[in-house]
Order: sequence, then structure tokens, then C-alpha cells
Amino acid sequence: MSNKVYPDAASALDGELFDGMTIMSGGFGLCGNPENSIAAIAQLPVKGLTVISNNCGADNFGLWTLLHNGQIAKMISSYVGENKLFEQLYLSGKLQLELNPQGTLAERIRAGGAGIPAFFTRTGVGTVVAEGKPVQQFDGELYVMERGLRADLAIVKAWKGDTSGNLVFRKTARNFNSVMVTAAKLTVVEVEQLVQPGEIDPDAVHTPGIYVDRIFQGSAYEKRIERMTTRPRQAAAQAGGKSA
Amino acid sequence: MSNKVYPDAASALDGELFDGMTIMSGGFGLCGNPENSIAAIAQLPVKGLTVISNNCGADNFGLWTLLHNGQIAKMISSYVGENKLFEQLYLSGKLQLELNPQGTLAERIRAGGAGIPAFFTRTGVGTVVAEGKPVQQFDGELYVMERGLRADLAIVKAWKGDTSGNLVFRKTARNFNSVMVTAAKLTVVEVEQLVQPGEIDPDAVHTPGIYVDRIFQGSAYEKRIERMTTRPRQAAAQAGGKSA
Amino acid sequence: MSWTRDQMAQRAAQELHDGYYVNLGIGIPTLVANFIPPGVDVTLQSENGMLGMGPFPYEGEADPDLINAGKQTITELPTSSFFSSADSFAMIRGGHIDLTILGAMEVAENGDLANWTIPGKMLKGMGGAMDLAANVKRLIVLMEHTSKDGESKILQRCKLPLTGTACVDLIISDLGVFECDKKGGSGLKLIELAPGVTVDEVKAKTKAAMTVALQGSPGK
Amino acid sequence: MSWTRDQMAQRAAQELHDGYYVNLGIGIPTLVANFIPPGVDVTLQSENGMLGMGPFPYEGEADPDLINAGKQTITELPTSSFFSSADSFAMIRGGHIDLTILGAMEVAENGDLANWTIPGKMLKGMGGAMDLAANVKRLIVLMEHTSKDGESKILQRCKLPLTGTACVDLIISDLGVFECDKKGGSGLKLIELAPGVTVDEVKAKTKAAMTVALQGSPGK
Repeated sequence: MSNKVYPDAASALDGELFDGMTIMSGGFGLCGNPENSIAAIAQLPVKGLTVISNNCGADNFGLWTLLHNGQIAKMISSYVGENKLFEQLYLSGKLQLELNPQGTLAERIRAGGAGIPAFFTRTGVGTVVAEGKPVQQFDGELYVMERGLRADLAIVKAWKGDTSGNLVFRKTARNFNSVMVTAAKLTVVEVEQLVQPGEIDPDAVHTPGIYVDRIFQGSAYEKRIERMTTRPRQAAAQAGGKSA
Repeated sequence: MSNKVYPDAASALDGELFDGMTIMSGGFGLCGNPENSIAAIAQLPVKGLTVISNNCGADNFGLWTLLHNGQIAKMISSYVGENKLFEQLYLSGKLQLELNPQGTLAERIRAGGAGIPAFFTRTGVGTVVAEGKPVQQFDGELYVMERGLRADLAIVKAWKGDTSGNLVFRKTARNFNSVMVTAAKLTVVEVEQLVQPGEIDPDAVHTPGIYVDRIFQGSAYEKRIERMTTRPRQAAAQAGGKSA
Repeated sequence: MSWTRDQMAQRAAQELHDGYYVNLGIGIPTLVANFIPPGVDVTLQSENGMLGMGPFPYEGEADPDLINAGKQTITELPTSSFFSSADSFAMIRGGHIDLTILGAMEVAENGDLANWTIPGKMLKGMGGAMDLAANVKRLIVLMEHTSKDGESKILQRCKLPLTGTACVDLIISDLGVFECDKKGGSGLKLIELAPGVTVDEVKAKTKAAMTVALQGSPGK
Repeated sequence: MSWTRDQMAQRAAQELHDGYYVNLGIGIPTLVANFIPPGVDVTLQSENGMLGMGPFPYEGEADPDLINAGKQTITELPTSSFFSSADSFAMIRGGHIDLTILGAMEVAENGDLANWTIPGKMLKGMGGAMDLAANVKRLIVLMEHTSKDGESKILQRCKLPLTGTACVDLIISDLGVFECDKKGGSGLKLIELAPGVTVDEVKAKTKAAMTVALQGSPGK
């Protein structure tokens, strides 16, 4: 009987990291981050990493710690604002950056996991994003060709997972996690609740177990909120019910 | 307040059909077929249809009825076996057929709904499927370019849907339904249970309401089984627990 | 006089129609949600993977797993659904969103938009803006007419790196409302003035070709 | 003597390894599920949108919403999951399936496979066979060695329209087991004989270049 379950991030990642490797890291901002796996990588001597992640953490949190350690050589992201360290390293030439439109980044990863080496999109035509890439006309409109993306390792955070690797994500913490889990040679998933097979409705599974190589129940989740935005209780009766 | 809810198939399709149009029809074999919508189309004088569906029904059932009525001019499918009428019409030149590998068909529809006019796949390289299509090398391997597919109308069957169009499918009846619902100018969905917003967990929604233009609660589902295959109860204790 | 930020958002909200699926950018566009007209049912998409965004949570009820694309805590509604980033942008790229309202640094009379970078000065990234610009059915820019230095943000051609080409349908600034000619050639059309603003003032503050075709009464 | 269909399926089941994700084609390959060795945990994929296929249902418990790719009624397991056809073939195309076992009309010594059409005679369609042939990590063909007319189904080159090129790793027929040289050039390698079958008999019934490299004891 094959076993995917590991006790923690350190054991799940043991022996699988190497200098210069490419790592996909799930999350949008600090939402749905694989906090345990990032912390474990920060403890290891691995460096020269190419990290594919929509953002690069925030001051003192998430992937920022790997940046701070000097472990990251290159980021492939869509948005790296609100991160002074990133800007510093980039402007001083110590960090490479490949910016992708967010939807193109998501689709490139989806393509990488789905056996599609390239696809066409309208996004970025006529901008710097399309420079050096084939541009082709379909039905009278111009599209740019984008390539599928894969990684050596994906670190992913789900809400619930069973021991066979079936995953369920929670609210907007799904984001890039359920895409990246399909596109790496090795997939290490951390969950808040590790459950037995049968505890997840087969119709409600977001990620089938086939995509999960290793799974562990994470601990001490901080889940930091970047922009706490609330409304006062007395506003309940106002028309602002649509505001977001 | 916009309203997507219709009383039945006839009203949901009223005025939307025209000769020569392209219709996507969900289902795999007779599983997850939009039975009510097909029956309603069979009652209307529309003809010259191009139908995109993995199969074309089975004797006396499903899309077979439209074929029998002479309403279909062309099928885009992956498998049309077990359908004598289809073979007859095709061999006598009364029906056009474009066969696609099943995964290519599914991905073409997904691409059509996702704004991707073309993508590359290994599937079909070196076969008749690749004839006349661009073949390109990526990382040393050959891939064929396939185009996205869209339709004028998609008829789709879900298990449960709320009045805002959020859908949940049941078991293997999901198949092409949740793909086709994204790729047509007009989407008409029939459900077994029409419920109020709030009755479907937002994390368990398979198809967000944005893809659904019209929805109705279907009736009199036959759900015919093509190949009833069972095991006798006394076999319960045998090793055949893995058989499928 | 010109419009305040709230008045600009209120004017933009008049472009919402019943049944619309809408993506609002960060900044002034976010305010539009406060002015959705009564009886108009609008569903807000957030490109990090949510349809049917609710209001901000009550104090003490924020959920770190529930944020919008601006990383603000939000809430869900009975009609909400969640999905992955790939599915979210399949929705956007596939043309399923009816309207997006975005901020801008520069807009050109041909509908070109620049709103993501200032070379050598600002390093952030385009996020989802290029996807929205290239693929949403209708794009409205909501922005101050001039920069902090008083320079026109509406130009004959953008100088900054583009977010998208020929993608802006309508510009709502603090001075008025302008249609873009995405097919090119005929320039901007001024269709509405903020109260107290004159055509001459707009012309003086706009570095683009413009025709005047004011519709009905001036803006409220 | 040669192998019966069940014996062929049993031999094929020896190619399953613990933890494998496997897609079984219709016909003889379906029988392989009956012979999964004890202690070997194999998850069956069905390309119509299911991972973790269970056994056939008990009489009276069939569910029309729960079928396999051969349209047979099946059941689910505690580890099962359901997904769309697009997601199912993303899984297949992405190379996530470890092994597929398919039937065939013809296989060539270079690993080419033909199993979907006989021009002018049989109109069915390729279904998911081309996707499986082009993208699964390892492909085993499980078929009778000769046609009903006694013609070899193993050929130097396929005559029928192909399902996939250079895709077959191993052939298990009623006569024995053969490795294909997908890189081309060296032909088939006979590695195992069914009991009572001789190398000469195999050679007489096979229209392809073949080397003999029998491994260990003959097949049980």
C-alpha cells in the first residue's frame, strides 16, 4: 500500500531540494500560502531558486523570508508591489523578474499540468508582454503565443485533504493552489485538516488525489491579513450592502 | 432584478433556434443528457443543425431523435458507435461528421469558453486527425495545433442549480456539461432540483452562475442505462472488489 | 467645480445594468460598489477567484481565507461561488464579464490604456489588469483628469508602457465623460460635463483630439 | 495451448505496481481489474470523469449517473473523485496516468497502434484512445495475436489508420509478451511465451521483425 502521508514539511521535503531548482508556490498575496513548506525551505541551505508565484510575500512574511535569505534568484509573478525588499534586490540586479499578466500566468501553469506546450491569448498583445513572442491572427484578431509552465516542485496549501490526496480548498484560498498542484514533478501539499478517505464527498473534491505526491497536516498557521477592511456594525442597515 | 428562471424547455428555447445553427449538447453516452431540451428541439421545425456532442445518442434515445427527424446536418463528436441510424445516414452522404479525439474535443470546447483560439497537443500527431493542421515542435516533440470551439447554443444538464445559475453536477453525469456551459452564445440549463440562492455551498459550486443564461427544472427524466452491468450479491465476499 | 471621487463613482455606477457581471479595479473604481442603483442587480467578480462579492465584514468577523483582488477582507453572499485563478481568468479571457472599471495613469484618444508601470520609478507588475483590458466586453476608465503635476492624463498617444491597446470605451474623469474611438481616427467625444466645468476648461486640460457632443442636461 | 482471455488479463495485471494510476480500455483490458495482485494499490481512472472506480454495483443498485467509459454501470470508492471531461483529459494529456492497457486491431514493431477504425467497414470514432496513446507514460496492448481470419495483428507497419505513433511499450497476446522498440530499428523483442507455445509458432504467426530474449521461466 503506497503512502503519501508525511508528518511535517521537513520530512515531506527531505532530500528533494537542490540549488537552481524551480518551485511553484501557491497563494494570492498572503491568502492560501503554504506557510509550513516555505518555513521549512527557509531553514535549508538551498539557493538559486526560481520561484513561480503570483506575488512574493509581504514584509517579513511568506516568500519574503526566502528573498531575505538570498535563496531566490528569479521570480515569475504577476504583481510584486508592497514589497520593498523585492524592489531593492531587483533594482540592484540581485534578483531576476519575469512579470506575466495574472491570467496568462494561471493559464500557463494550467497548460503545463494539462500537457499543452503552448496556447494563444489576446492578453498582452501590443504591450511589452508580447515582445519576442509569436503573434498570430485568428478570425481577424491578434493573439500572442504563450508557453506552458512546469516546475520541479510545487508547494501547495489546501484546507482539507484525505490520505489518498483528494483536496478541498476554502474560499479565496484556492487561487493558484489548485492549478500549481497539477504542474510539478513533485507536489507537496499541506492541509489544515488531514482526514480519512470517505470524509470528502467525491463530487466536492477540488483536486483529485492523483496530483498529490506527498501530504501533511500543517501547524501553527498565521494566515496574516494584509488589508483588514471592515464596516462598523451600525452601518448594517445602510445601503452599503453591495460595497466591496 | 434580472431573471434566469424559465418554466420549461419550450419556453427557455422559444425564439432562439434557427436553421443551420450550432448546438452543443452535454452528456457522455446517455449519461447526463439534457433530455428535456433535446425533446423540445425535436418538436420544433429547426433543421440543418451542427451538433457538437461526444456521442449522438443511442437507438430511439437522446440526440438520435434529432437525427431521426432529419434535423442534424453535421456532428462533431468523438465516438458514434452503437448507432445504426447514424452509420446509415453517414454512409449515404446525408450526414457530415467531424471526429475529434475525446480529449481534444473537450479541450477545444474549454478553450472556446476561455478565450483561447488555439492550443497545441500531442494527441493525434501522425494520424489523420493532424492532417491539414499546423504541426510544430516544442522541446523536441511534435504537437498539432487545435482550434477553440464555440456554439450558438449550449443545452446542458445539471443535477442541482440555484436561481442565479450556480450549478452542481452529480457523479459522472458532469462530463461535457460543465465544459459546454462556458462556450456558447446562449446557455440553457436543465436541472433536477431548482433551489434558492444559499442552498449550494459556494465552495461546492461546479459552474458559477455567470455561465448560465436560462435555467429550468426538468421533468420526467428517463436516464436510460446503456449497459447495465451488475454483480450478484453472493459475490460480495469475493476478490472482485476491484473489478470495473 | 468638478466631481469628487464619490461623485465620479456615482456617475460610473450609472453605467451598470441589471444582470451585469462586473469587475472593479482598485482605487476609485472600488467605490462604485457603494452607488449601485436600487433595483439593479449586479454581480461583482474578484479575479483571485470569486463571483458574488459581498460587503466588507463586520469588525471582528474578517476571514483570512476570504479576500478580494485588492487583498481586502470581504464577505460572501448567498449567490457566491469560489474557483481557481485559472478558472477565474478563463472567465475573464472568455469574454464573460460584461464590464470592468479600472483606474489609469494614461489613456489615449484611440482607447489605449497605461496603468501598470512607470519605468525606473515604480515596480509593481500588471496583476490582472492586462487580462481585463484585453478581454472584458466593455472597459470604463475612472480617474482624475490630470496628474498631481497638472498634466493631462488623456493623451493623443500613451507614453508609458501599455496595459492594452484600443480597449477603453469610456473615460469618466472629475471633469466629465468621454467616449473613445477604439477604431481610431476620430479622437475623443466629450459627452458630459461635471457641473461648473466648461468645454474650454476641458479642452485646456486635455492633450488629445476631441469633439464635443454633450448629451441632455449636464451632469448632476 | 496459449493463454485464455482471463490468463492474458492476469499476465497484464503483473505490470501493475503499487500506487499506480491506471486507465483500462474496453474489452480484454477491462478484465485486468479482476486480477490486481493483493497488496498492490491501484487507482482506476475512467476518462468520462472519474478517478477511483469501484466494482460493478449489486443488482438493483445501478445508478444511471455513475458509468465508466465503456458505459457500464459502476460504483464509487471512499477515495473516488468526479470531474469534467476537460479535467479528465487534462489529467491524461498532462502525463499523470502511469499506465494504460488498451485493445488493438494492429500493432507495429515500432510501437505504432491502430485500434479505432476500418475505413469503409467500421464507423465508430476514436473516443479517448488517441489521447491515451499519445500521453500516458506507459502503454500496454492486450489483444489476440491474430485476427479471426488468422492474420497476424502484429505487423512491420500498421495498414489501418493510426491511433498513435511509437506509443506501445509492451504487447501481451494469447501467445506471449513482446517489447516494442519505440525508437525504431530493432523490432520486437519476445520476452515471454504462453505455456505450450513455441518460438517457431510465434514467428510463424507474427509479421514483424523479432528477436527472442526469453526472461526467466515461461509464463504460468
